[in-house]
Amino acid sequence: MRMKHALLGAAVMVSAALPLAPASAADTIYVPLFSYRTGPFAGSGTPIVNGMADYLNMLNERDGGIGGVKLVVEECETGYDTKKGLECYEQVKSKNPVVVNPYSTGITLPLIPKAAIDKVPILSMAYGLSASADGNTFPWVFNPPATYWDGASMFVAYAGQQEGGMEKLKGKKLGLVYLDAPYGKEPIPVLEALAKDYGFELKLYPVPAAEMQNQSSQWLNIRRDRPDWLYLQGFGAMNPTAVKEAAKNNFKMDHLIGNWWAGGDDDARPAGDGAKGYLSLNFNQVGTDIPVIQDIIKYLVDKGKSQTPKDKVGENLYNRGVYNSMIIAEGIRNAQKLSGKKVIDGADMRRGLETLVIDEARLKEMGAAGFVAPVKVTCADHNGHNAAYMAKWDGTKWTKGSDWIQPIKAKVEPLIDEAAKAYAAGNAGWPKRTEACDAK
Amino acid sequence: MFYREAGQFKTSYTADMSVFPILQDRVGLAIILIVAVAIIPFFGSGFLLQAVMTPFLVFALATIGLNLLTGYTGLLSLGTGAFMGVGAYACYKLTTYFPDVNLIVWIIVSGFFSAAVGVLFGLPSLRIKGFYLAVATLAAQFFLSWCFIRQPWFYNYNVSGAIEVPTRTLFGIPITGATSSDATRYFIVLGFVIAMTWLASNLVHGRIGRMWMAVRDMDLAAELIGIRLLRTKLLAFAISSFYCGVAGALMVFMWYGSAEPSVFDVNLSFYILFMVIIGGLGSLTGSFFGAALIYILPILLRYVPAEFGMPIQSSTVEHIQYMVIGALIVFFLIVEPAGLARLWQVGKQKLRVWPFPY
Amino acid sequence: MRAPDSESKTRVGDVLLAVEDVSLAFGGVKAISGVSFDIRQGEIRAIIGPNGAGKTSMLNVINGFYHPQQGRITFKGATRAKMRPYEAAAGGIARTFQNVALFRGMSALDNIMAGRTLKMNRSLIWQLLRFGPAMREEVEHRRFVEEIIDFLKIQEIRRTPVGRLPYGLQKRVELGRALAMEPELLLLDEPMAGMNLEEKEDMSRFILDVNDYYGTTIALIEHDMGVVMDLSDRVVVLDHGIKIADGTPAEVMKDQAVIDAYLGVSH
Amino acid sequence: MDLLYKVFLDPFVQMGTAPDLLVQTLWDGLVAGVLYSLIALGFVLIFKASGVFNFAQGIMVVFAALTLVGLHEKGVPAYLALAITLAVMFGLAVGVERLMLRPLVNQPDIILFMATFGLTYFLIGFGELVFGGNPKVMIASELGLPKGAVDINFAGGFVSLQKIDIAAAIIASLMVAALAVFFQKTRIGRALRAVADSHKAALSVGISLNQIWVIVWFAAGVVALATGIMWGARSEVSFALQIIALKALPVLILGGFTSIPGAIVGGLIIGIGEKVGEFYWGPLLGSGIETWLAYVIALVFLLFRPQGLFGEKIIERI
Repeated sequence: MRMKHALLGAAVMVSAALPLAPASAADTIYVPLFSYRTGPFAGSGTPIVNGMADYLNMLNERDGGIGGVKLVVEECETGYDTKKGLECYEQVKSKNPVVVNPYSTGITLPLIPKAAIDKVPILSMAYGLSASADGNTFPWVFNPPATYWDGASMFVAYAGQQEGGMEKLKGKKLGLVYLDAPYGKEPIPVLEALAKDYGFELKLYPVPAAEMQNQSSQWLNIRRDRPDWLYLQGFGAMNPTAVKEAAKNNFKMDHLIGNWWAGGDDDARPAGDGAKGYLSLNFNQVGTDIPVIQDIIKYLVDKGKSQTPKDKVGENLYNRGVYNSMIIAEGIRNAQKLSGKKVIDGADMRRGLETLVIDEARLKEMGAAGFVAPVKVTCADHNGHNAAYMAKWDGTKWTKGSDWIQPIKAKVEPLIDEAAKAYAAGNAGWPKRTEACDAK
Repeated sequence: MFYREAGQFKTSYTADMSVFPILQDRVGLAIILIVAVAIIPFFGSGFLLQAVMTPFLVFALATIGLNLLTGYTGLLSLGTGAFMGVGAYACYKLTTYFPDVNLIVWIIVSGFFSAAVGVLFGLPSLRIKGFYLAVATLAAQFFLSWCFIRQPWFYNYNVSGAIEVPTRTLFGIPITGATSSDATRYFIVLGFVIAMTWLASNLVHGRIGRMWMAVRDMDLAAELIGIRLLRTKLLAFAISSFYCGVAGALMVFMWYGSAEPSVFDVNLSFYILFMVIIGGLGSLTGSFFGAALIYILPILLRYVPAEFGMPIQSSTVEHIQYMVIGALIVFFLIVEPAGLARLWQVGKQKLRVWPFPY
Repeated sequence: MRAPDSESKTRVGDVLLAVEDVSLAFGGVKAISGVSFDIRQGEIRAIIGPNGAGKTSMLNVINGFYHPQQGRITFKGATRAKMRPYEAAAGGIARTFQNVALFRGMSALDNIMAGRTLKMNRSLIWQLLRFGPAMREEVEHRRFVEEIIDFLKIQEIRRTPVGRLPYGLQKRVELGRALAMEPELLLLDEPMAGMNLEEKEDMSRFILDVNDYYGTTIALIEHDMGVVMDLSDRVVVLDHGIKIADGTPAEVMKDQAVIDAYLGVSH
Repeated sequence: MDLLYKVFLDPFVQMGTAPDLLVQTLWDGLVAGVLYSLIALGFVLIFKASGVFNFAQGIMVVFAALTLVGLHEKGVPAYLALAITLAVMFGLAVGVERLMLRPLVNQPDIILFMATFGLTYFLIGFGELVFGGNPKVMIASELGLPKGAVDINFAGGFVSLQKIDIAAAIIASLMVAALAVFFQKTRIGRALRAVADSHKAALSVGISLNQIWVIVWFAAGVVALATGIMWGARSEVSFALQIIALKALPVLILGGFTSIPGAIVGGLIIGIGEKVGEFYWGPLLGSGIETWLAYVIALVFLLFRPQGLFGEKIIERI
């Protein structure tokens, strides 16, 4: 009997003491990174988190942190599993994080309502809930530089441009190949609205998650329908399979356009030469020929302080991670300026992100001129609806395949407003924005 | 030495038939309940409540549900995840259609929806047995998952394709959504788990429990003592699915706060089945052990390297954790194939005669 | 439980169960062909025959586990082409099996309690609460079962899972489970198979007592001719699925066909 | 009326008007079916000889392919990597027998089933730890597998046959033939069949069960490697591949857990059935039905034949 009590007592004590590492010391800024280096999507997760960690650690090495405050960078492994993501959130929450990067739409959704209560901003960079771009409804959620809806509209804009004018889209068939999950279904409303406006026919090809690597049915349908353009909203193992199937079915590769999560090196590489010409939306440059990436190599990789193998530095998703961390870092910098504090908290970070402006000049200072398009976030617009370009697979690596393409903002923004309203209505009792806006 | 039953005599059949006939067990149970009700919610951290205890209780409830079907009635099911999903989606639909009715009512009602679906997919169990039945229940799993993904009616045509939990209150206190406190949600889950465990324990100790076990142990003989197989099996499916449905609703409303359909995929079914087998087939106590081992142990394992200051990457910890859990599963099965519940009983038996084993 | 009959051996009464012209085949193999016999109220009726004679199949037909292709079964005045297991059980036919068919994961007590299933009728709601009427019902039946446990002298193994019991005791528990059903007709399939002399004597005693004390009609399959001679009132002999003799033990023993069958004379 | 037309006529009209697509669908179904069969074959081998429902077959596919590719990445020549992978799979079989099966002998089926879950977890962790979790490109051409496609002009369209798929079909047939010969002609094969029929009988004629378990698990490992190579070449080698292994379950239902021909025929029925169903009838229901179609086919089938296509009929005795 005693044993039972002892066991129970021990269990209670151990679990109560669980969030073990004490809240970070008062003179550092704690930045947790949710990672997924394991599980079926590790192929995308590993380079992203490598890039994120490397940039922040490089700031520590090169500049001694931000504004003289060291960053404490800590990974929490989610394996892209919502369950573990929530556990990670509870774990980091007590350590006063300035921002959370869930890196999974499934983890982002449950965190959105918590953000305002816990005063922890969520940065879901170009993923998560498209509607959360509406800063009036979601003051604590940020998803720059573009939403999935922007991405889909860029696809349509690009197709129109290639066809020789948006009016030429009339009567054309545009297809969407997507992972049959909330993430994959995101672009549908925008594409439907655009189809109505421009008179093209929208064809949908859902790929069930269990059939990610077994897509012959979908591609048979594509062969039957003969769409003129295809947009690929896939993830993980689904992407290389889709690219291979496209090549196999003699689909014109330069008419297949992946969204920005379908543009990993591992997505195109397995199809080899067959994937030549495959396009993918992108908002960051690829390669190491960028001063900031060179700094990472100099301060971290060459000194053996990074987990990233040198040949993986500069890959698309790695640079995406770097870009993600640049937004975090600039948000912190801005927050320090606004609050006048060195060590900021989540509430300050929200203010910092809300008035974030990274213009050409600042990019140049950061050693990232031309690396990404300028970013501007406002209180009302937490996204910016920024431009992206087409990256083109040349058989071995990604190259620049187009100029910057602007999203069709006029169509996307009303939809965002509508969706944000619907979200607030569907979640009865959704709080009205009370947070003040720092913008003049 | 302290775990002795000497001197405790039963003077009535009622006393002899109680679920915990031994005094020390009753005291132990009382202490556990006091800790769960009066200590954990007031002294536990948010992490303990929200990331450890609430999920543990939700899983324990689902494990009890599956144990009623698989452990007590001997029907192997791999559709648990989908039945939990039915509960969650039913509760979501009901509370969005009729927001004025209290959520607690809808959580219970959603159990009935799940039970109905369970009965429907339990129908083949009359003809199909063993692993064949397990695979047949996979049909339910995949079909229902498909419904949650492809039929927008289930998620109210939400653009996000997921279900989001609206804020609901009980006596003016928010019990769901971000404004509710961790402790409130924990209390609600705890209340459900205590009540439903008590009911399940009553059931398995009475006529219906004996009918289920009779069907499990030898269905032909059960038939010949007048047990109607189909009815009994369907009852097991219904009650099991009811438990799973309630667990699913609690999972989304009290824990996740929002759920994509993939939450209820086949992995969840396997996950719950692990808990049942490791805990012990046909044991309610075992269901709690199983849920604790499979859910809480990995969390503890995560912190072991950090505690000892080992600079290991989070991903490496994850990999090693997988290996350790895999090895532990095999180890426990070798040590005691009847599950942790049996291990616990054997331990108690030893304690009973300690320190004089002869 | 019915009041025990006061006098014995004058109790053989009307026909309780009759099978007429029953035939049963599996695929092409005939197990029983055109067998007819009856069982009278209160008697002990033995079914004997060499291995493969169709004895167990006959019991399976009577309690509805096998459905014959041909023939009629009359039980308590109602005639039908086949029994269903539930009807048989509800009508008061209980059964033990050649290879003990106990619920191995349950205790002896629970096994016998399971035999009371049909007599218990508190609804699911009460069962869930296990309180008030449900508890009273449970106690009432427990009392009945304890009587059976006393009768069979298995008090000390009440709580043991039956899978761990020795064979002889398992047979006794199985008999207990059948008795718990308060059967009008008790079918015993080789109740003494594999027992030593002492156990056989005990079991014979129980069978006679059941018949005597509760007035239960018994049909039993047995190989030990001594036992059959001692216990049964009438004997039916099957061979290769055909009835070759029917009568009192003494008559049957003298029957040439029976002797041939047992000595293996080819027909 | 419209619905009736869409369900009963339209698909056939489509088949008639675009025969090239029909042939392509059938071919794709056939190829998927062959691969399902291979996975199912791994299950059957183990179930037949040891009564273990090996849930780990899916992860064995991934693990084998990952080992092969991972070794190659580390600079081992392709064929040597293949040989080492085979050795690793043999080591795995020995390990499983020693550490898992032997201590668990005579336990109920469900316990052994659970133990293979443990094995699954272990292999996931071990595979990721050693080779990393990122997806890898299958070294198909290094192994001498063909690439490219044969396009056949047909009925106004074309049918595209991937050479790798043709190779998969040939290799699968060869493996089945080899297994058949192994079971029928060799001493060990006959022993295996004896074990499948009765463990006691096998023991009484002096066959070592332990030895046989090692052999079947190794055979299943080889089958897993072949599956992994083929499927990896179709997409990539990643842990997502193990999900596909679940597709083998309806195949097993259809074919019976103990029948090798059943696994083959069942795989082909499921493969072709789901592709044709998805392609012609899927759009009616909102697509994606192939996730459950296979199970429903199997379930309906089971209601009429509870022991599967080739399983032995169970006569219940008491």
